[in-house]
Amino acid sequence: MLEASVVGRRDSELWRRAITIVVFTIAIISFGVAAPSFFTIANIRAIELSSSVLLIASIGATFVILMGSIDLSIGAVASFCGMLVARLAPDLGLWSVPIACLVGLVFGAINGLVYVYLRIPSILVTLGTATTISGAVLFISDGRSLSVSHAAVIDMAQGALAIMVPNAVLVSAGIYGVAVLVGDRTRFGRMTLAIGSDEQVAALIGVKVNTIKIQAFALSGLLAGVAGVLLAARLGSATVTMGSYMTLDTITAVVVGGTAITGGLGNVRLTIIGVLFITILSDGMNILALPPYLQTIIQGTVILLAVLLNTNRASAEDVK
Amino acid sequence: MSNTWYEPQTTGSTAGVEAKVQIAQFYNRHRPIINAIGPLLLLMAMAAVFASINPRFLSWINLFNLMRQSSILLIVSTGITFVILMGALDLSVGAIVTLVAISSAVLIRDFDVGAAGIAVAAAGIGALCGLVNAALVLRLRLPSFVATLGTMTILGGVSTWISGGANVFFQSPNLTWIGSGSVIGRIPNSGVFALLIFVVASFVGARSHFGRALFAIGGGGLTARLSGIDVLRTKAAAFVVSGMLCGVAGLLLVARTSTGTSRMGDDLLLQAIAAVVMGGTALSGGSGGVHRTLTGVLVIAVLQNGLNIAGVHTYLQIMVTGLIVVLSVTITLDRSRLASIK
Amino acid sequence: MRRLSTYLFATAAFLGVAGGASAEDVLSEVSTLENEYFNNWSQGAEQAAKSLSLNYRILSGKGDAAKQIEIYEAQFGAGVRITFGENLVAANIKPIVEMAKKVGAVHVAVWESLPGFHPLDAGGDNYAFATFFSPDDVENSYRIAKLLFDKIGGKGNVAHITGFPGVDADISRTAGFDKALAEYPNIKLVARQPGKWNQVDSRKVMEDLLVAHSKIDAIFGQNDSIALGAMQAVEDAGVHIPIVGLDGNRETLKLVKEGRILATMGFTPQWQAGFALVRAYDVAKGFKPSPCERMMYTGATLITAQNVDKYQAFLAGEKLPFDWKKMSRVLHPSDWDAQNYVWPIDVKTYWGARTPAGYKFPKAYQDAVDSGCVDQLKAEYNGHYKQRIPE
Amino acid sequence: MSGVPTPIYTMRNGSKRFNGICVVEGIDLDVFPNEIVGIAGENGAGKSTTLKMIAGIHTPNAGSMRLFGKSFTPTSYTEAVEAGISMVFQEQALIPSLAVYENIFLSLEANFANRIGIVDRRAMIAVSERHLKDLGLDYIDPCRRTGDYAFHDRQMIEIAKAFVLAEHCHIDHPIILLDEPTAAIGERQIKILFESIRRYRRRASFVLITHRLVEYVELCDRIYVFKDGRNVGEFAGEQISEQSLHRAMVGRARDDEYFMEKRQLKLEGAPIAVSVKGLSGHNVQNVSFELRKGEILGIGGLVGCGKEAVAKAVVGFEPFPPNGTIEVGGEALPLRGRGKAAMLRGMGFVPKERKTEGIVPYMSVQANMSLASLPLVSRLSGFISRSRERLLAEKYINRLRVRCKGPAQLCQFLSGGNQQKVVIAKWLARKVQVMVLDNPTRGVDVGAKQEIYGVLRDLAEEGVAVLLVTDDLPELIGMSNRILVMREGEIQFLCNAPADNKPTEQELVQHMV
Repeated sequence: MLEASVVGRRDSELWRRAITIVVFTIAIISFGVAAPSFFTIANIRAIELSSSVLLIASIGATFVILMGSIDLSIGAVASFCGMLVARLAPDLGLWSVPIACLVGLVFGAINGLVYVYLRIPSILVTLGTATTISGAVLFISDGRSLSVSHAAVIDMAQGALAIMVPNAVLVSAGIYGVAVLVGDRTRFGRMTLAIGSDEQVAALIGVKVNTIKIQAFALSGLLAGVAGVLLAARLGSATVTMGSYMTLDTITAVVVGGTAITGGLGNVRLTIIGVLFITILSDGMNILALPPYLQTIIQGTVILLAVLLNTNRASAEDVK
Repeated sequence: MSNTWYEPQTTGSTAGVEAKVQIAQFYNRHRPIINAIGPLLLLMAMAAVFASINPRFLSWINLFNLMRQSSILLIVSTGITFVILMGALDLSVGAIVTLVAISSAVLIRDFDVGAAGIAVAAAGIGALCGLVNAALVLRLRLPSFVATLGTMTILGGVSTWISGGANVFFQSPNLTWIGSGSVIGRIPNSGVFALLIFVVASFVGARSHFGRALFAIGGGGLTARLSGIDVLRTKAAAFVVSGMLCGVAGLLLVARTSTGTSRMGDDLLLQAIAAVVMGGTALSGGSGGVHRTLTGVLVIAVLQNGLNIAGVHTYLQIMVTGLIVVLSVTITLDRSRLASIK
Repeated sequence: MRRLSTYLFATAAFLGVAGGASAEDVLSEVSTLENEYFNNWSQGAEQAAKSLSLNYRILSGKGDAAKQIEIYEAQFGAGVRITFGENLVAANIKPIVEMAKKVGAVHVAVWESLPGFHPLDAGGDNYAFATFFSPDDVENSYRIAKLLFDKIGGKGNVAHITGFPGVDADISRTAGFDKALAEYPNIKLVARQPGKWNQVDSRKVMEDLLVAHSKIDAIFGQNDSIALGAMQAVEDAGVHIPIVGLDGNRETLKLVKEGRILATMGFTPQWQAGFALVRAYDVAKGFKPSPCERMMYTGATLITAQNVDKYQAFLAGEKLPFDWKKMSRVLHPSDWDAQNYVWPIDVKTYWGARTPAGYKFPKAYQDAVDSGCVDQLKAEYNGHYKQRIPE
Repeated sequence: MSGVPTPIYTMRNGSKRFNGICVVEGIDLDVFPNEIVGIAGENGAGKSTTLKMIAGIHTPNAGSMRLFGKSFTPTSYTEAVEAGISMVFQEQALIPSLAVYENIFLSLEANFANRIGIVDRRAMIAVSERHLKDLGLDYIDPCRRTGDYAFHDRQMIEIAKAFVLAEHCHIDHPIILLDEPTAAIGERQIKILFESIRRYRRRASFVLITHRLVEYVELCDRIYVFKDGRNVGEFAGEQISEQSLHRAMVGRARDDEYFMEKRQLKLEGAPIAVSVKGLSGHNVQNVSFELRKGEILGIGGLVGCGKEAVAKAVVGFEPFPPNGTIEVGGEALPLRGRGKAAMLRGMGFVPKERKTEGIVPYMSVQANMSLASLPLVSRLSGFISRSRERLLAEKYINRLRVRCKGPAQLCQFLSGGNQQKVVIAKWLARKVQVMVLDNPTRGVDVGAKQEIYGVLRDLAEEGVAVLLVTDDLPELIGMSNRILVMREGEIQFLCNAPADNKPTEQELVQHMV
C-alpha cells in the first residue's frame, strides 16, 4: 500500500555523467593522437598550471551560481589583487599575498552587501563593481604592467615540491578539497543550495539568507583574489586586464560542469570537470595550432554540446 | 499573565520605528512615481553637474551628439528588452552587431551590394542569428544564458573569419549618409532612425498581442500557454526581433565608421543589459516595459558624453561609470514586484 | 565569382592548417589577429617562412596575458624551436624566455621590451632571447607631430587622442608628441583624452571634444584607427582640419592620398615580421649577434601625400617585394641585406625612468657601448641597407 | 496529573499589524498535551498569521506567549523549533535538490557539526532513518533526493522532520502546526495523514488549519473560530459540527442551497458537446465518456487515479495520452497542436495550480482577464485597445464580484478566491462552450466558493458543458449532473446525480479505494 512514488531521474543523470566522461576521454585521446606532444610532461604541467588558477576562481563562482546569482566581478577582482601583489611585493614580500587576498574578500563582501541591502540583481551589482574595480586597477598601476619581482611570491605558483606538481596545483587542490567539504558537509554549502532552490522557503526554515549571500559573495571575492595572486605569480607579472578572461571562463566552467545557471542544482565537485574541459580544449587546439577564429568557433560549439549533454533540461516553456 | 515583553520593544525606539514605517509607507504609496521620476532626476542632476563644468554640454550640437552616440545602444537595448521581458537573456547581441557590421562591410566592398540590398541583408543576418538562438533555446531546450553564451563565442569567431581579422574598409556615400547625415535640419538620421524604432517597439511592447504575450510568458509561462498563447512562437519571435534589431544596429554602426572591425560591437552587450535594467525592467521578466529602456540608455550616453566633455581622467571615468550603474538601478528598479532578487 | 572562390579557397586553406607539421616549425604569437596590422604582419612572416622552407604558424593570445603564456607552453611542448612575436605584456617576455631557455628555443621580441630585462640578462652566452626589435616610437611620433604643427603654421589648438593609458606604445608616442610640443610655444594642447585605440571610441571622444572646445586646429591620433574615428567626427561636423595617425594601414593610405588625413607612419609590418623571423632563424642556425645587436630600432616611413603612391605600389602585389633569403646572416654571411633601417638602441635612454632602481646593465653590453659599438653597428647596418622602401 | 490539566502553550491577547493594518487582535489560544486543536475561519480571518506568530515567523505587536510554563519569545522560526514548535507549511518548505535527511536537518546542521563546521553526515542519516521508521515511513530513503518523492510523501517527510527536530532539541512533547495539510492531496492520502496524526498525538499536540470543515469535525478535539482577526468562538467535543462551525465563521447557517442544487438542469436529449473515446496512455486507460451541453460532469477519485490527466488531456495539455480521440462538436481534435485546437473550438481550462498555471501574478486584473481573448479587445488587428480591455474587465469584475481595487490592480495582491474568479473570467470573456475545471475551489474560502458554484450554475444554464474534476467530495456530489469515479486510470463507476437523488459520499468512496 504505502509505496513511495519516485520519479526515475537518477538513472538518466548517471547516464549523462557517463556520456560526458566518455566524450571527455575521447577528446583527450584524439588530441593525443593528433599531436603526440600533447602527453609530454611539459604540456601536462602547462595544463595543470592554467587549470589551477581557473579552478580557484571557479569554485567561488560555483557557490554564487548555486544561489542563483552571478558574479561578473571575478575578472576585475583577480586583476586588482594580482596587480596589488606586484605593487606591494617589493616592499612587503610575501606579506603582500594575504593582503591582496583580503582585499579580494573585501570587494566580494561589498558586492554581497550592495546586492543584499540595496536589493539590486547581482548581475548588475557585480557589473558595476567590476567596472569600478577595473578603473581602480588602472589607478594603482597607472595602466602599466608590473613585474612580480619577489622570488618567494613567484615560487608560490611556479616552484614545485614534487617534480610533476607545481605549487599552484597544490594550492588549488587544497582549496578544491576544502570547497568540496564545505559544499557537501557544512551548513554554508547546504544553505547556498537552499537559497538557489527557493529563497522564500529557505528564509522560512530559518536560513539566514542575507548572511549566506554576503558570505558567498565574499568567498567568491576572496577566491578571485587568490586566483589573481596566483596568476600574477605564474606569469611573473601583473597586467591591467590579466584576469578579465576569468569572468566568462568561470561561468562557462561552472555550467559545463553541470551546475544549473538558475541555481539550486549542482555541486562544487562538478566544477573541476568544466575547468579541465576548458583548459584541455584550449591547450589541445593551441598545440594543433588551429587558427584563432576556428578555436573560438569550436570553443563555442563545445560549450553548447557540453551543456546539452550535461544538464537536465526542463520543458521548453520553463527554459529561461 | 503580566508578561508584556512585547511592549518594551515598541516603546524603546518608537520614533525610529515609526519613522521607518512612515518612510516605507510613503515609498509604497508613491512607488510608481519614485521609480519613474527617480531616473529623470538622476539625469537632470548629471546634466546640471556637467553643464556647470562646461556650459556647452547643454548646446544643440551636443544634443545631436547625444542622439548620434546613443542611437546604436538604443536600438540594441530595445531589441534585448523583448528578450528580457520574457525572462530570458540574449548574451549574443554584441556579437551579432559585430557580425552584421563586418559582413555588411564585406558585402559592400567585395560584392558591391547597394544600400537597399545591404539593409535587407543586415536585418536578415541579424534575424537569422536570432533564429539560431531561438532554435537552441526552444528546440534543444538550453537555458538562454548558456545558449547565447555559446552563440556569442561562435559568432565572434565567424566575424573574425569573414573579415580575416583585417579592418574592412569601404566607401558607400549612401550608407554614410544614412549613418551620419541628416534629413530634418541638423538632427542626425541615426538618431531619428533609432527613435523611430524605439517608438514603434514601445508601442508593440505595450499594446500588441505579441508584447502582451511576452509579459505573460515572463510572468508565468504555464499560464500563458494554458491561456492559448503560442509560447514557442512568441519566444522565437522575441529572439528573432532582438537579432534583427541588432542587425539594424550593426548596419548603422558600420555606416557610421565605414570600417568593419572585429569586436566593434562587443561592448554593447553589457551596456544594453545595464540600460534595460536601469530603465526598470526586471531581469526575471514580466515586469517593466520597452518604453522604459530609453531612460537607461540616456543615463549611459549622458554619462559617457558628459565625462568626456568635462575632460575627466579615464581612470576616474571608468570608476564613476560603475558607481552610476549601481546607483541608477537602486533608484529605478521596482523591487516590490520581485519575490526574490537573484 | 573569382572573389567567392577566393573565400572558399581561404577557408579550405585555413582548415588545412590543422594538418600535420613535419618541416621545421616557426611560431609567431601576437596579441590579437583582429586588426589589419597583424594581418600584414602575418603575410610577411608567411612569405619569409616559405622562402626559408619553414613551417609557419600564427597564434594569438587574444589580448590575454595568461593565454599568451599558455600558447608558448603548448607550442614549446609541441616541439617548436623558433619563435617571434609581439608581446601584449612586456612582462611576459621573462617567462617566455625562461621557457625557451629550458627547451633550447629562440625567441625574438618586437615592440614591447621589459625594462630591466636585457637579452643578455638571460645569460651571457645564451641566445634564447635572441633580439629585441622596435620602431623608435618617440622619434616617429616626434617627426609626425612636427609635421602636423608645421602644417598649421606653428600655432593653434591641438587635440591629442591617445590610445589607452599605460601601454608602452601610448607612453612613448605621447612622449614624442610632448617633445615636439615643447619646441612649438604657440601650439596649445587643448585636450588629451583616450580613444582606446579604436575607431568607435575615438569618434565618440572627438565628437565630445568638438563640443567642449570651440576651436580645434589639428588632431594628433595615437594610431590610424583613432585618426580615422576623429576624422569622421570632424567631417560630420563639417570641418576640415589636419589629422595625423601612426601605423600605415591600407585605408589610411587611401585617405592620405585623398588628403583627408595629413600623414601616417608606415611601420611596414610585413617587413617587421619577416625580418624578425629571419633573425630568429639565423640565431637558431648559429648566428651570434653581438651584445649591442641584441636590442635594435627598426625604421619606419613617414607617409604623406607626396610619397603615398610609391609606398602603396611597393606593397601592392600578392608577393611582397622583399628578398627574405638575402636578409639572413647565415645564408648570406657577407652580402646580407636588411632592406630597411636598423640601428642599435641606446638602452639606457630608451628605458629611461622605467629602468628598475638598482638595475645594472650586463657587463658585456656596457663594455660594448663603451667601446663605441652603437656607431659601429649603425654604419654596418647602413652599409647593408640596399634594397630600399620608398620614402 | 489529576485535576485540571494545564496548557503547554498559551497565547494571550496576541495581536499583529502589518503596515499599520490590524490583521489579528486580542487572540487567546491554549494548547493542551496530546490535543488536536483546530483554528477555523474564512480566508483573511487571521488563521495563518496566528500560526506564524506561534512559529516565530511573525513577531506579535502585542500580547504574550508561554510555552511549557516559561515565557516564550521566539524571534525566528529556528528558535521556535528549538523550543519545541514546528510547522508543516502549506507551500512545502523542502528543498527538492537536497537529500531527505539534509532537508530534515536544514538550518540545524550546527548541532551535528564538529569544531571546524564539518557535519557528521552518518549521524544525521541514522537519526533520520530511525524516526522515519518509527513513524511508519520506512519506505522513504533518507539519502534520496527529496524532489524524487511525490507531494504527499514530502508532507509526511515534513511531519517526520517535526518529530526529529523535537527529539533532537530534547522536547518530549512537541507542538506541530499544520497549515492546510490536505489542500493538495487526495482522499487516500488525507486518510493516511489523519491516521498518522491520530497515532502521533500520543507524542505531540497539533494545531490544524484546513479549508474543509469536515476535517475539523473528523479530527479535532477543540476548535477556535476566528472572524476578522478576532477570536469569536470555541467549540469542544460534541459541540463541533459543520453547521455550528460554519455559522460561527460566516455568521450564517450553511443551508442546503450551498451547491444551488435546485438550479441543476435536467438534460434529457441535450446535444453532445464533447465526446471522449478510448483515451489511453500516461496514467489513463481506456477512458470514454460524453459531455452534454448544459451538463456538469464530475470526475472523482483518489490522487493519482488519473482524473487530472483526463482533464488535461481534454484541453490538450501536454503530454496527453497518445491513444484515443476527443471530439468537440462532432469533430476530433488533431494530435498536433491539440491545445490550440481545443481552445479554438471553445474550450476553457481552470487549472489546479492557480498561481503558476492560472494567473500571471505580475499582470493586472484586466490583462489577466483578456489574456485568452486578446482579439476581442483589439481595435487594430494585433493591437490591444486599452478602453475595450478595461470595459471587459469591469464587466466581469462586477459579474463575478471580484474584490479588487480596480482593473489595474496586480493579480498578485488578490486573495485566492478572487484570483480564481479572474481565471474563470478569463474564459468567460472568450464565451467558451466547454469549461474544464480542475479543483476550482482549492484554497478558496467558503464565501468565494459559493460564488464560484453560482457561476458554474450560470454557465450550465447558458448551455456550456462543464467538466468538473475535484478532490472535494461534497462539491463533486453537490454540483454534478453525473459523476464519474476513476481508479488507477480507469473509469470505475458512473452514476447520475439528479438534484433530488444525490449519491452519498459513502457510495462513491467505495468505488475509489
